[in-house]
Amino acid sequence: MIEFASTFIVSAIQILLMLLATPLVCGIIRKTKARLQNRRGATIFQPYLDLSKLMRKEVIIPSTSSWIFRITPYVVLASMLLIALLVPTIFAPVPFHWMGDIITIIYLFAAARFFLALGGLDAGSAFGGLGSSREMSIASIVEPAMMLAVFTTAVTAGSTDLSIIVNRLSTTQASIIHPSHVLAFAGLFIVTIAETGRLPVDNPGTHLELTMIHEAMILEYSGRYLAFLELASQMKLLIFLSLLANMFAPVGMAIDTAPLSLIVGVAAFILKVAILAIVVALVETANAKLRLFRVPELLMVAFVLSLLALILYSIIGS
Amino acid sequence: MFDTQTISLGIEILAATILVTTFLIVSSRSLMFYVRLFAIQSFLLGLVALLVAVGFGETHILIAAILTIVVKATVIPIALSKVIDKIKVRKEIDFTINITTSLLLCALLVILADSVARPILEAQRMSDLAVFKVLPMSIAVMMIGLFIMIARKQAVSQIIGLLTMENGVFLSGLSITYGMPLIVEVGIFFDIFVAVLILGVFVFRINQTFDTINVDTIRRLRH
Amino acid sequence: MSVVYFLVLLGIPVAGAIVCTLLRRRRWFEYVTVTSTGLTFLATLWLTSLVLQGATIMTPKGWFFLDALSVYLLVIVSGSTLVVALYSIGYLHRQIRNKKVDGSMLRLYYILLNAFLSTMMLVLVSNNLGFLWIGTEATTLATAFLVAFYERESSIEAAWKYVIICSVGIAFALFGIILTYFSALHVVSSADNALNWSTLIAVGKQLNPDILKLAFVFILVGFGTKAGLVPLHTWKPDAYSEAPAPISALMAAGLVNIALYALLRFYILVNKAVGGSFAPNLFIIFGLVSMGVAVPFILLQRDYKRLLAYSSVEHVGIIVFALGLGTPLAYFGALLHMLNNTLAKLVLFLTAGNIRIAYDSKIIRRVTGAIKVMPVSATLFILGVFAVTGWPPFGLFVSELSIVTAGFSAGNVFASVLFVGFVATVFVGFIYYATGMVFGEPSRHDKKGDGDTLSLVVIAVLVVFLLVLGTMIPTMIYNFIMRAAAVIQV
Amino acid sequence: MGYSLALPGFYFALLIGGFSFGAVVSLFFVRSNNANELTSQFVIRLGKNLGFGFSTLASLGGCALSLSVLLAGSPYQLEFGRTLPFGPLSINIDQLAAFFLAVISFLGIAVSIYSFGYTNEFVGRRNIAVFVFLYNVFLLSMALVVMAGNAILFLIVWEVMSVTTYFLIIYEHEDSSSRKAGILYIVMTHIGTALLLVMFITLAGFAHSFSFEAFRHVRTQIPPSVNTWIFLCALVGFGMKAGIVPLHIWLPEAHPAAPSNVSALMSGVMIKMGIYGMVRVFFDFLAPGPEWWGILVLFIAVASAVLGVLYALMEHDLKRLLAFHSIENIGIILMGIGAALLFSSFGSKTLAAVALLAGLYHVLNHAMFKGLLFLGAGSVVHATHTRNIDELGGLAKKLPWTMFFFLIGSAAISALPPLNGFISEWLTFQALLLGFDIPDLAVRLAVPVTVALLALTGALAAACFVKAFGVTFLGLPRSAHAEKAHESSFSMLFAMGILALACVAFGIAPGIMISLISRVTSSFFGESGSALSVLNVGTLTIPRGAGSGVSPLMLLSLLAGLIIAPIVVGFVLAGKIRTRTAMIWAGGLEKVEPRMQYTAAGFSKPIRMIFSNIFRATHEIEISEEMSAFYKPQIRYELKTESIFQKYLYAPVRQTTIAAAKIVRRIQTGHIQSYLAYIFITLILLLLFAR
Repeated sequence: MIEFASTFIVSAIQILLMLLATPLVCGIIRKTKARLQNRRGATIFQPYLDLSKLMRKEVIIPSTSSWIFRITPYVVLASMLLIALLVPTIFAPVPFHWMGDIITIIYLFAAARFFLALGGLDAGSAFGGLGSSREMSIASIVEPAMMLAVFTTAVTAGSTDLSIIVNRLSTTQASIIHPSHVLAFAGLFIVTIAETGRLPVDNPGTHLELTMIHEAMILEYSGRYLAFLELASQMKLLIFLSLLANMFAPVGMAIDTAPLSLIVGVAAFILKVAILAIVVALVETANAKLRLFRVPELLMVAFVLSLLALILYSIIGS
Repeated sequence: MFDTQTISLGIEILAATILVTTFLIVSSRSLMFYVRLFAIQSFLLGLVALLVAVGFGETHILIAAILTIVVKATVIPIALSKVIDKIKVRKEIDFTINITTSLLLCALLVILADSVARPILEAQRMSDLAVFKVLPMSIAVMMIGLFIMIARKQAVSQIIGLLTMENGVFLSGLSITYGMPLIVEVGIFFDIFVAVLILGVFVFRINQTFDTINVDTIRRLRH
Repeated sequence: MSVVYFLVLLGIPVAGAIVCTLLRRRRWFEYVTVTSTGLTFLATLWLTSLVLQGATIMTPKGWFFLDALSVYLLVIVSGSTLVVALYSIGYLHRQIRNKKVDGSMLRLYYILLNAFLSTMMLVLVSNNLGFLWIGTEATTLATAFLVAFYERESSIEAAWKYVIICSVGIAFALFGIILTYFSALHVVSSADNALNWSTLIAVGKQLNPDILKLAFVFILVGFGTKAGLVPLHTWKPDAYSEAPAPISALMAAGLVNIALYALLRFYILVNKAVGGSFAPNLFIIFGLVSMGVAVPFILLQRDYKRLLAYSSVEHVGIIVFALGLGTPLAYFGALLHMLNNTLAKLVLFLTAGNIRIAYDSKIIRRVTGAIKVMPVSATLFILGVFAVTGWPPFGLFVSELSIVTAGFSAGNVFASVLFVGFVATVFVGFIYYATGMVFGEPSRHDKKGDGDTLSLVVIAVLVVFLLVLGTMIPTMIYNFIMRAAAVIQV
Repeated sequence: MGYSLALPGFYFALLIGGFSFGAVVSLFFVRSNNANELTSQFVIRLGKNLGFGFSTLASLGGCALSLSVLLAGSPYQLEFGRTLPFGPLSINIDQLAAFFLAVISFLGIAVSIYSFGYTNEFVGRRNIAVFVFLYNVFLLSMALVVMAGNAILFLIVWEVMSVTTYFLIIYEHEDSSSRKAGILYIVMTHIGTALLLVMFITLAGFAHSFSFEAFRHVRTQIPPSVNTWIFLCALVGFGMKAGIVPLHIWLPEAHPAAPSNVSALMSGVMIKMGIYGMVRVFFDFLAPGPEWWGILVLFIAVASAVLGVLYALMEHDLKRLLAFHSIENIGIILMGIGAALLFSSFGSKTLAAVALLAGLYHVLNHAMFKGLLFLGAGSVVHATHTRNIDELGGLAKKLPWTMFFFLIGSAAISALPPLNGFISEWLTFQALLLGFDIPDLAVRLAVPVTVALLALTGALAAACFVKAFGVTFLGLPRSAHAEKAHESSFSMLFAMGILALACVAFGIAPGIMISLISRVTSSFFGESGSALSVLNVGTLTIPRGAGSGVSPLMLLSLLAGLIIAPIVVGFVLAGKIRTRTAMIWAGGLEKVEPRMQYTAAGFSKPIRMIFSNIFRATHEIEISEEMSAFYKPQIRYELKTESIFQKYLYAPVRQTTIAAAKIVRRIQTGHIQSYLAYIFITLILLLLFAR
């Protein structure tokens, strides 16, 4: 019973932490980018303000849409929250880890994307279709790339359970720097850029029909629905950054619930995510948006890198 | 009356003559001439049968001999010449295989016939049949009959070829078995006779419908 | 006593032919012919029961005899003739109504049909090989005018080719018989018996193998021409496609079996005398070549009756191949296949006849949507197509499977694989053309309707029979075929 | 388990009798095609409903039979028909057969119920009695295929199944494409059967019997070369039916041509008969073979999966699209089977068991969601009379229930958690990853590549179903057909409901089915519990290594909770949600026009560009000139993709065959002289031979 309660408490902490950290990461990236572009930029807390404003606004529902339009924000957000429960952030294993492994997580992302794309098509506008089409096309290469990158670590650890992977990698130091992991990391980084709609794949800052992907899909959303979708997409970024951070560098990860190790865990997590966020901002600043049909080439690089990683591991062995 | 040797000799000479008539058919162009040669050939065949019947005491062949002379040497040639008269085709003009080549090929066929007959002759070396040498000739006649059908294009020539084949078969029967049992022989005669009648009717029909009896022109049915 | 049996068997169709010559009214020809063929069929059934109970029936001089093999074919052939006679009634009526046939031709048709039956019976009951030959040649003569029945240019051409080619072949066969007789004369004391198959088979081992080999070559060419083995089959597509549908059916169902029967008798004899693999190898080669050469003609064909004719070539190949394998299962399969093929060919040729009348064309492409113009015939036709291409649950599947199984177990793996390949490829052609003919939208003027009820019922019964043979062969028939197969396995 | 053996006999009788009665009964109600009077319509309806009633009943019997066999653990056997010359025929329902029988029967129930309503539109237009006859025979033959305990019976019912399918494909035979599809199908399947025939006879040569029991007894006595021969025959022969690449070309033609209830059965279970055959031969009749068997199967599996889904993406015909997805899913199933073959050739029975289990579970799941999707497509076609999704759109409002069920089907086939498609793909991934335990270079190369392409397949499938579902049901109607659509009848919706429920149930509670299927795999590999365990109904774990698991039941409940949470939190933080319905911005026009929406072709264009090497797309744009420049010109855009298999495999084979046939055909010259010459030559050759 106590175990049960602690499971819930720990989970609640994790989800709250993620919820709170999510807009912040987004704010950090924006701020860094602004600084790099010699602008002052808005405060790093600006995303919180945006979300709270949107929460209070009226929702306009297109007359042409069906109930798919309305459930999409909830499904997407719920999927992200569910993933947030499964991804180890400050401690591993997370209480609910037995519920779903890395395959589940990737397919939960797919589920969210599936509904998001349907939501884009539902209104019947040209932009929605455009966004959905591009999103699904890009995802069709990104998703396998991600899976392979993660499998590289999974086979090292002998499990597809993310918490177990992280736990194992943090305890058995020897296998951390397997050459294949370098490739996998590179692959997963590109995947992160693509999945979270950053430059050079997508530009989260503009609404230009030539370049829009994610924004085009949610163009008809407004008010609280938009707030949920924005939150979900920001959370996706955070999840990816945590994956990158904890799978390849599980340094400082708490492996028990002792207060000290939890504090170390939190600190390590914030540090790693912040560094990654800045790297993302750097990449975004240093690159221009790619032409849409150049994007697949980049994604193919990710796919091939990840595949090579897995094959390399497979052949060299542990 | 005569001893077996003499009779055998007679049969051999007659058979050789039959082979000669066959070659003559191959070498000629006139349809009427074919029919006459066929009549002569059949008459000679009748004589062979007669010799066998009388000489070896195989009396049942007597009837076959008479039938040959009556039907093959008389009735059929007359009927065929009537047909030729009616349809007013006198000559073979173009050949599938020309006469010179035909003759050469027929010579080869005789050699082939000999080689076919040899095992039979060897197998029955102990036999007392005196007319064994006739077998190769009869096989040759048979083959040349078929050859005529291939080389010639007029429908009547094909009938002549077929009848020549039949003569060859009959000759072979006479030579090695002194003919089949009577009733079988009669049945065979009946069949051949009906066949010639039917073919004659068809020649008329072909002439009516196609205005020619050149079988080369009737090839609507293909594939 | 035994003479009576043969008198009855041969006498009924001859009497039928004679009575037909004396009559004037159209209806009477039909009654007489149906009666004569029906009685013949009943007589064969009666004789079959006698043969199956006791031993062989033979006339005193040994000219005629019946054993399990010959009564098996008697039943098949006389049954087919009865079916054809029943079908002819409606078919010719419609042809007369459509002004394709003159009413006065009816008498000739029925006379020749009776004559045809009697000649076929003669072959099947002959123990004397001379009579066997006479009968076979007579079948050609009886059918010559039937092939040319429509008196079109093409039908006369077909008939001419048919008679000439078959006569040439049969002349060689006569020579083969003479050679056999010759070798027998040295063994058998009485010259009268020397042509009797039963006598020959009894002394089989003493016959000179070299002469019999040679004889068999001539006989194979002779009766092979009649049966339609490639490359001696050339008359077949012409004659089958030009003859009236019931006659094509009877040629494919009756005549083919007659020729195969004649071949089979000599095959048994030669196997006994020569032994070894001489005759079997020839059969396997001829069988496979016949099947293989039929394939391209079936794949690319424009005339559906020719399509069926080539199918006949193929199936003769199958039967001959099976006989060549020489195992009990193969013999069983071959004999069963004779029955199955007969049934399937009857179904196909007779329904094709109905299609022919409705569409007034033999060209495959002109026939579309038969299922709408003539639902029953078209259904029976497509079922026949599946049956003839060896699909379960029809009988041909069982017989072909027996043959292939026998082929594999006899060690002829490559030949058997080829066999399977040919059968499968033939189906491609059949289904391609049959689908186009039976289904789709008919062109507007094709509204002549289906065949008469009597003939459709008869054909449907045949289809049901095929189904029965494909799923549960009745024990009686099974044992019958086993008895007949035992004759081959001397 | 003596008590349960009395019942299977009854269920078996129900199964056989039900289908047979159903088939025969309808034929008594044949009426002419254009029966318009009310009474005759009533009679026709009565006949057809009786027929479908019997088939429903028989399918229920089949379900009960298979469950009783699976639970009892002992096979149900029956011997009959000693009249054919190959020994007696027999029925032998073992675990594997029972599993496939369950799939057939379950889908049979749903589709039969669906047919009550679906076939109403045929009444008075077509010969429905024949349809009902064929339908019942089709189901019966499939049931008998899996139940056959003897090669002869197997071949007979296998071919009966093919014939009935052929007739069902060309049921609407006025359409020339239906006829072509039917011909293509039956020709391919017949060639496949020829190979199977050779295979069975080869096996029978060793076993001296055609019974499967005898095959099993000699499995270790067959020499390796013959084993390979049998393996290849089975792979191609059954692969033809399963629709593996490159033998798949009949499938996208045949499935759309048939009426939708039949398509559902064809795609849901008929192609699985090929899988059944493979499993039967590979694991039951053959001893474990060399590793290249498994690699070859994996290669085919990968090719089928990827190419299947890619071709599906290019399709705008709803039923063709689904048909291509069947190829894809056969590929996924074969991944499991290939991995099982591979593992078993290394002697890893437990791994092989998991892989086979993954494959078989996907068989079941694919039957459910593909059946559902085809029924949904049938409902759409029924309502709109078009299969072209570019003429559809906005059906969400017209066919709300169909849309809901189709959504579940789409989500399931896209492997979205927690539905059933996800579970079987998860299992397949796990099975493949287990292959890393095998220390062999070839395996270690084959496994990651398979994994990668399976992942690619899954992602592309999701993209394809966003397109299919989105363009069909969402947005605005693109044609008058779609505008006039109406919801289907209750029986159709009910049937779809059953299958949708199954998709959910097999997803959230995989434990039940997996414990049943593991009885099948353990019949081949012994106890397999060590590699996969079912913690409870809703949780699976792979205990190997450090362990990994999934609990779809928990996922679903948490997801539900997390959907509700934002609603509540939002309400607490910012009050009640305020909504307003309005027209979307139409780029300055008065209102949004359907033509402004993205089309299916547009949707899949990025993917077409990415995989342009495979598609070899060519397009034609034609702008009509005669229109005034100020008025909308007509633009025709035509897109063609080219099948590499058609071009480089089938077309050359066809042309070569025809060319060869034309050469042989020359022998029939028409000259009687040449015919006589043939006789002469034959004679001479034979005389030489006789020497």
